[in-house]
Amino acid sequence: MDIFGQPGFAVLQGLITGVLTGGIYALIALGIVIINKASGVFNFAHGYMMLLGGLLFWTFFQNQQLAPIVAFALSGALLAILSTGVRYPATWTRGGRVAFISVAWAASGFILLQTDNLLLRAIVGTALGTALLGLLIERLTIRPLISQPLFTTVMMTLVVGEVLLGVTQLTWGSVERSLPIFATTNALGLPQAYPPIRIRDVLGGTVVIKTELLIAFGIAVAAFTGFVLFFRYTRLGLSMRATAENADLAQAVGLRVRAVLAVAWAIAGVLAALAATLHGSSTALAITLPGLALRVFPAVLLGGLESIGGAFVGGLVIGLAEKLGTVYFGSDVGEQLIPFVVLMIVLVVRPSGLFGEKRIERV
Amino acid sequence: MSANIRPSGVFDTTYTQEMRINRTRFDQILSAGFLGVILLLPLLSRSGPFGIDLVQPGFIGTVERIAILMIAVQGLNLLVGYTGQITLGQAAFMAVGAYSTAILMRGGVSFWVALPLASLFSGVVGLIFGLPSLRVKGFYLAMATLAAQFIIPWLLRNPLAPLTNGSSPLPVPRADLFGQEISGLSLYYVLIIACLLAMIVARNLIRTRTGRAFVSIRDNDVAAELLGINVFAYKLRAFFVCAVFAGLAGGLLAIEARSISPDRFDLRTSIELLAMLIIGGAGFSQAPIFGVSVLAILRETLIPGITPTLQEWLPRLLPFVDSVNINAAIAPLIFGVVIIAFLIIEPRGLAYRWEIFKISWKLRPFSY
Amino acid sequence: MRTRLLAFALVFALALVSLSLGQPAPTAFAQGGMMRTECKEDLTGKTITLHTFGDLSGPFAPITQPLAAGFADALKYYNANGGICGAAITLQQDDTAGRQEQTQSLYQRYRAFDPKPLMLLLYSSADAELLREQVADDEIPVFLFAGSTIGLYGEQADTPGWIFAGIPLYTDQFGAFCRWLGKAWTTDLGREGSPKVGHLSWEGAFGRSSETAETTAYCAAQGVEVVGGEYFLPTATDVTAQINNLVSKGANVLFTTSLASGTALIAKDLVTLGLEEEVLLSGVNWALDSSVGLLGQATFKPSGLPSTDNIYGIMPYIWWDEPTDGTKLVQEQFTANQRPLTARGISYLAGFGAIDTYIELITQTVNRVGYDNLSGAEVKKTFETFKYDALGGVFKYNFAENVRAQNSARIGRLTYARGADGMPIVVEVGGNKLLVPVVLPVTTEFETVPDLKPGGADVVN
Amino acid sequence: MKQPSTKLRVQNITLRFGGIVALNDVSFEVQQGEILALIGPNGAGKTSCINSIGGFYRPQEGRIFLDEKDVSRLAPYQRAKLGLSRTFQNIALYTNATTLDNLMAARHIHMRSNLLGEAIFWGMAQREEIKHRRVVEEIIDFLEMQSIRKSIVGRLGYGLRKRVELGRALALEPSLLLLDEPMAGMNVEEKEDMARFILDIHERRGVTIVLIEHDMGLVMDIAHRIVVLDFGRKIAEGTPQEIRNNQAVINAYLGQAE
Repeated sequence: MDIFGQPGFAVLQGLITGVLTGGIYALIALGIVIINKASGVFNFAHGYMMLLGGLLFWTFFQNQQLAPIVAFALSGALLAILSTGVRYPATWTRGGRVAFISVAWAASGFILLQTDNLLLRAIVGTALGTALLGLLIERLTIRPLISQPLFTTVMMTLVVGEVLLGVTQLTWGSVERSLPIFATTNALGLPQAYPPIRIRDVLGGTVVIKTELLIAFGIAVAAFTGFVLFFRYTRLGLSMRATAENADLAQAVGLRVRAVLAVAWAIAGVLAALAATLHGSSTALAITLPGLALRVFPAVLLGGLESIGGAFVGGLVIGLAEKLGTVYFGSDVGEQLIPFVVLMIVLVVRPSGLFGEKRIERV
Repeated sequence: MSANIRPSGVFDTTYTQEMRINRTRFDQILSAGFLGVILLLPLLSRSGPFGIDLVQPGFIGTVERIAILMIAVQGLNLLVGYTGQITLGQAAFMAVGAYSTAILMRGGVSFWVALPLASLFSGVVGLIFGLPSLRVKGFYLAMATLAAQFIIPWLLRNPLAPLTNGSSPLPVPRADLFGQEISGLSLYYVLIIACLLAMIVARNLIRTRTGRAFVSIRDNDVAAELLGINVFAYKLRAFFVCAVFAGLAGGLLAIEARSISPDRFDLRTSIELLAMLIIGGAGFSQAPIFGVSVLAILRETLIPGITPTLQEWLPRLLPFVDSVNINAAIAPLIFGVVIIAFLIIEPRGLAYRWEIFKISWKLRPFSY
Repeated sequence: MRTRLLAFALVFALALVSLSLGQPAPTAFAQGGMMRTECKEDLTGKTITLHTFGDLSGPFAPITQPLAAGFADALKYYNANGGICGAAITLQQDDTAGRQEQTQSLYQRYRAFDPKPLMLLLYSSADAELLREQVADDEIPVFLFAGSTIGLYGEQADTPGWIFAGIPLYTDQFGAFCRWLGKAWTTDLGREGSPKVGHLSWEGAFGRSSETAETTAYCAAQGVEVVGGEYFLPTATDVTAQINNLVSKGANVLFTTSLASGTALIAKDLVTLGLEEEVLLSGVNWALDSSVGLLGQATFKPSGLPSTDNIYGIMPYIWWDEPTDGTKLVQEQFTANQRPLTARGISYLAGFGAIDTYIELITQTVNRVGYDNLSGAEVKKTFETFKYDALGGVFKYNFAENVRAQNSARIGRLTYARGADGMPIVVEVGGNKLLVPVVLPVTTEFETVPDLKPGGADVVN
Repeated sequence: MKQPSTKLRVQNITLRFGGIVALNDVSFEVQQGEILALIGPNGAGKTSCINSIGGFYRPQEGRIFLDEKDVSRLAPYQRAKLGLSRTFQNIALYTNATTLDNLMAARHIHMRSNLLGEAIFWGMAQREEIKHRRVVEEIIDFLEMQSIRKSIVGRLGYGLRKRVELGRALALEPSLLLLDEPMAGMNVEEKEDMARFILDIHERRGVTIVLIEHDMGLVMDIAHRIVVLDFGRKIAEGTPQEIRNNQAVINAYLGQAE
C-alpha cells in the first residue's frame, strides 16, 4: 500500500522514528529555550555543552574509581547551589536548611565515591558537573556582558562553544564512545540494547520502534512535564517566570534575579547532558555531536523562543519533517535542507513562532 | 569619535581638505609607511627576487590570506558594524563568489571579467537572504542568515553538482594578466591591491550618502525613516554591499587556493569572520585591519609556535591529558579565550583603542 | 582456516591480557628484518623531518587519533633502531580540525619551511583534493592515506600527479568489491537472485567518492546493479528511513564509505529493521576497521553476535591478526606503549607503516641522488616507480606509470574472535567487557583492483 | 471645497490601539504658510496626530492629504520626500555622531549619487558632498550652531540637542514642518531663542509649521490658528483669540464637567 508514492510502512516508519527522535530534539530545544526565557540570550554553545555533558556521563559510567578530587569539586558545586541558589519554604528553620544541605552534600559525595551502581553515579555526577558548567559559563562569560548589545552576546555564546570544544578535546580526545545505558546483559555478559518493538504486516511491511528511542522519548516527555510543573508551582520556577517577564520589576519586588539567571544556566547544562546521553545511547558519542544542536535551532524558532510547550512541538515537527523528508526526497534533502527551509518559512510567515510571545522585534 | 578632535596647527581651508581620509602629515606618513612595508614584504623573503632572507616566506602567505579576509570582514563591517544587522552567513556569500568565479573561468571567461560578475552575483544572493529583514530584525535576522549558511552549501553540493563537482573540490584555472599567469609574487600584489581598493571603496561608502543612511538605520531606524530614508531598501543595499565584498573575497580565494569546496565556507568560517570584526571594532573603518591581522597571526604564527611546548608540559601538569590531543585542543581553546577576553574587556574592539591612542597622541602633551 | 582463526584469537587475547595488565613485552626487531634497501650513505647526526597534517579533531578524528599514536610509537622504535641511514626522524604534525581553511593555511606554512618538506603525509581525501594543484606548483609529493580518485587524478585523469595513495582508490575499491560480489553472490555467499547495491554513506567528498558513473557502469558489467545512493550527516541518529528507501529500490547489498560511527549506525539499524540477514553490509576498507567492531557492540543480532559482525569490504593490507613479521612488530610496540584497545585499528597500523615507508623512500632517494641533492622532485621520482613491502608486506606498494595508488587488495570480513568452543572471546578492558573484533580475508590472494578513475583502463564505455 | 492653498488636510482620521481610541474622527486643515498649534491636555492625542501625519501610525479610518495629494498609504520616508519633516518630543538624534553628520544625514533625499559613484568618490560624489555641505553650513549658521558643528550630539545639553534636531528637520528643506513640543523642558531664555528660530523659519523660508506646545502664552503669541484636542476628539479650532474664549477649551483644561 502506497502513501503518495512511497510504501506505506516506510512512511509510517518515518513518522514514528521522526516523532521519537523529535523527542531528543525537543529536549535540546528546551535547554536553549530556558536560557532564552530567563536571560534573553540565545545559547549557540548548547551543542558543545551537550558534548561535554555526554562525555562526563560516559566517564562516570565507566567502571573505574573516581578521583576524590573530582567528587570533592562536584559535591562542592552542589553545596554552592543548595546554599545560595535555592529558595527554601519560609517554614523551614535555619537548622533544617543546614541539615538538608549537609545530608544532600554527604549523599552526593557518597554516591560519587562509593556506589557500585554506575548509572546512579553517572546521573548524579553528570547532573552536578553540568550544573557547575552552566554556572561557570553564566558567571564568567554572560554576566560581564549585561547591557552589551545583542551582537556581543551572540558572539560570546558562539565562542564559548569553541572553548568547550577545546576542553573536551584536551580531556577526552575525539574517539567515539558507545554508551549502552538502555541495555540488558546478554549471554556473553555484555551489555545488549533492548530489542526493538516490531509490528509486522502493517501497510505492506514491518514497522519498527526502537526501544532506546522510545525510552528517550519517555524521558523527554517526563522532563517536559517536570519543567512545566516546576515553572507553574515552585517558588524558584515562579521567580524564573517573573524574571523572564520583566527582570527590572522582578528585582524591584525582591527576587534574586542573578541567582535565577544562574539557575537557568545550570538547568540548561543538565538538560544538555540529558539530551547528549539519550542521543549517545542510541548511536555513539562523537565529536560531531554539536552539529545536532544546529539542526535544532529551527525547532526553537518554530516553537517560539520563549515557549516551553513550543520547544516540545518544534522538536517533534523538525524530527518529523526530517524523517518524512528523507522518506520522500532522500536524506540529502530531508536532513540537510528541510530544517533550514522550515526556519526560513517561520521567519517570513510567523517570526514569533507557533507559541512565542508577540513582542518580538519587528521592523 | 575623532572627527571633533583636530590636532593643533592643522586648519582645513576647503571642504575637500576636510574630507580627506588622511588629514595630517602624521596620518599620511603612517599610511604610506604601512603600505610600503606591505608592498616590500615579499621582496625581502627568501623566495623574492633579491634572495634576502628577512621575512619568513610562510608569512607572505599569511599576509595574502589576511588581505582576502580583510575584504570579507570589511563587507561584514558595512552590514554589521555600520548598518547594525547581524549575519551568520558571510562565508556562504564568499562561497557564492568563489564558485561563480571558478565556474565562469572554467567556462573560458577571463578572471578580470569573472571576478566582478561573481561579486555582483554574490551581492544578488545576499540581497535575497536579506529579504527577511523586511519583517524581522536583530536575532531573528541572524537566524535567517544562519539558514543561508546551510542552504547555499546544500545547493552547491546537490542540485548544482554538475557545475560544482558537488562535495568534491572544484579546480580553479589560473588567472592571467596580459597572458602572464598570476602566481607567486604577482598574486601577492593582485591580492594586496584588491584589498586596498576594497578598503578605499568601503571608506568612501561610509563617508557619503549611503554610509550615513546605514548609520542612521543602525542608530535609530524610526528617525531614519522620517528623514526620508527607505529603511528596508537600505538594509537590502547593505546586504548587497556586504555580499559583494564577500563575493570578491571568495573569488580571490578561489584563485589563491586554486581549488574550492563547500566545506571551505562553513559556519565556523562565518563565526571567525564575525570574531575578527568584533576584535577589530565593529563600526570603525579600520576594524578589518586590526581584527583580521590579530586573529590570523594568532592562528598561523603564535599557536603553532607554542604548541610543541604545550605538548611537552601540559601532560605533566594535568595528568588526564594525552599529548596526542593537545594539537587538536589548543587552537579552539586559545582562540576562544582570546575572543572572550576581548568581549569582556574591550567589546568595542581594537580600532576604538586605536582612536583613543591617536587622540591622546595628537593632543600630547595635554591629552585631557 | 578454523585453526588459524583460533590461533589469531589466542595470540590476540594474550596480547590484550598483557595490555590490560600494562606489562610491556620487550623484544626488539631488527630493522633489516624488514627487507629494507641498504644505505649507501651514512647520515648519522643528521635530522630528517616528516611533515603531516590532517583532521585530528573534526569528524574524522576517531580514525586519525590512533594514527598519531602510530606515528609516535613508530618514530620511537625506528629512531632507536637506526632512523634513516642513521639520521634521526622528527615529525612535524598539525591539526586541520577538518576545516579546509585550516588546511590551506597549514599548507602555506609548510611549503615555506626551510628546507622545504620532502614529502607531505596526508590522510584526508578533501585535503588532498584541495591541495592537488598547489603541491604540484611547489613540487612537494604527497603520500595520502586515503583513496580519493579526484585527489590523485583530477576530474579527467589529467596531470599533475604529485599525490600517491597508500590504499586503493575508493572507486577502484568499489569496483573490486563488485567484481567479487558478482562472482560470489550465488556461490560463496549462497544468495539468490542478483546483487543490487545501494550506497549509504556520509555526506561529503569522502562519503560520495565511490558512487561515480564509472563504478556504476563497471558494476553493471559484473552483474551488479547499483540502485542509488543516500548520504547522511555524521550527526544522524537514525538511518532506518534511508535503509528503507534503498531496500524499496531493490537493494540487497549496502555499500558504505563512512568511518566508524557511520558504519556502526547502519549495521545497528539493519538489525533494528530485522534486515540483517536479507541485506549484506559492505564498504571500503574503513568499514572493516576495529573501531566499527567496537562501536557495534551495543546491538546484537538474533544470532548473538554484534550488529557489526560479518561486514564485507576491501582489505588492501595485512591485518593485525595475521601472523607476519610486520604485524608482530607492530603488536609488540603497541603493547609496549600501552595503547588502548580502541587504537588497535587500521590507523595505528597505517601510522606505523607510513614511517616505515618514509624511511625506505628517503633511503632510496638518497641512494640515487645523495643526501645533498634531496628534494621533493627527487622523492617524487622515487615514488613514480616505488616498489616496496612496508612492514614486511603489511602494505604493498607497486607504483608505476599511471598507477599512483596502491592497487592490490583482498576481500575481507569483519567478525569477532572466537575461542575453541566456538563462543566469542570476551575480554575485559578498563572494567568493560568487550568482544574482540577481527578482520579475516575472504579471498586469500591479493588481486589487482580494477582501474576505474576517469579514463582508467577498466572503465566500461 | 478644495482650495489650492491648503497645505495639509486631515480628514476624519480615527486611530485605535486595541480597544483604546487615540484619535476619534479628527479633521482639520493647515493653510499654506501658516503656523498651526495643536494643543490639548496630556493624553489628548496630539502626538498620535503628528505621528499619523508623519506616517509612523496608520489610522484605521480617514485620510490625510498633503498638497491635495492623498498620502494616507505612503510610508514615512515617502512622505518625507514630499516635503514633510518633523522633530520628536523625546529627541531622536544620532547621539554618537556629530552635529554635522546629523544634518548631512538629513540631506539624504536631496542627494543623487549612487553606490558606484560613491564607491569611487572622486568626481561627482565628492562635488555633491561639497554642495550639500554648503547647504548644511547655511543651516548651521542660521541656527547659530557653529561652535557645536563637530561636537558629538550625545554630549550636548538638552536645549542644544533640541536645536540640532530642529536643524536636522530643516536640512530636509521641508515645506511642512511638524514640531512636537520643541520647547519642552527649556528655560525661558532657550524658549525665546527657539521661538525666534521658529518664526525665522516661517518668515525667511516660508515653511508651513504645525506645532505642539504646552506653553499657552507662547502658543498665543506665535500661532496663527489653534486646534484643540481632548480625549482624541477635536473640541475647538480657531484663532488664538477665539480659542482663549472658548468654553469647551476652558473646561477641558480646568477639568470641569460639561
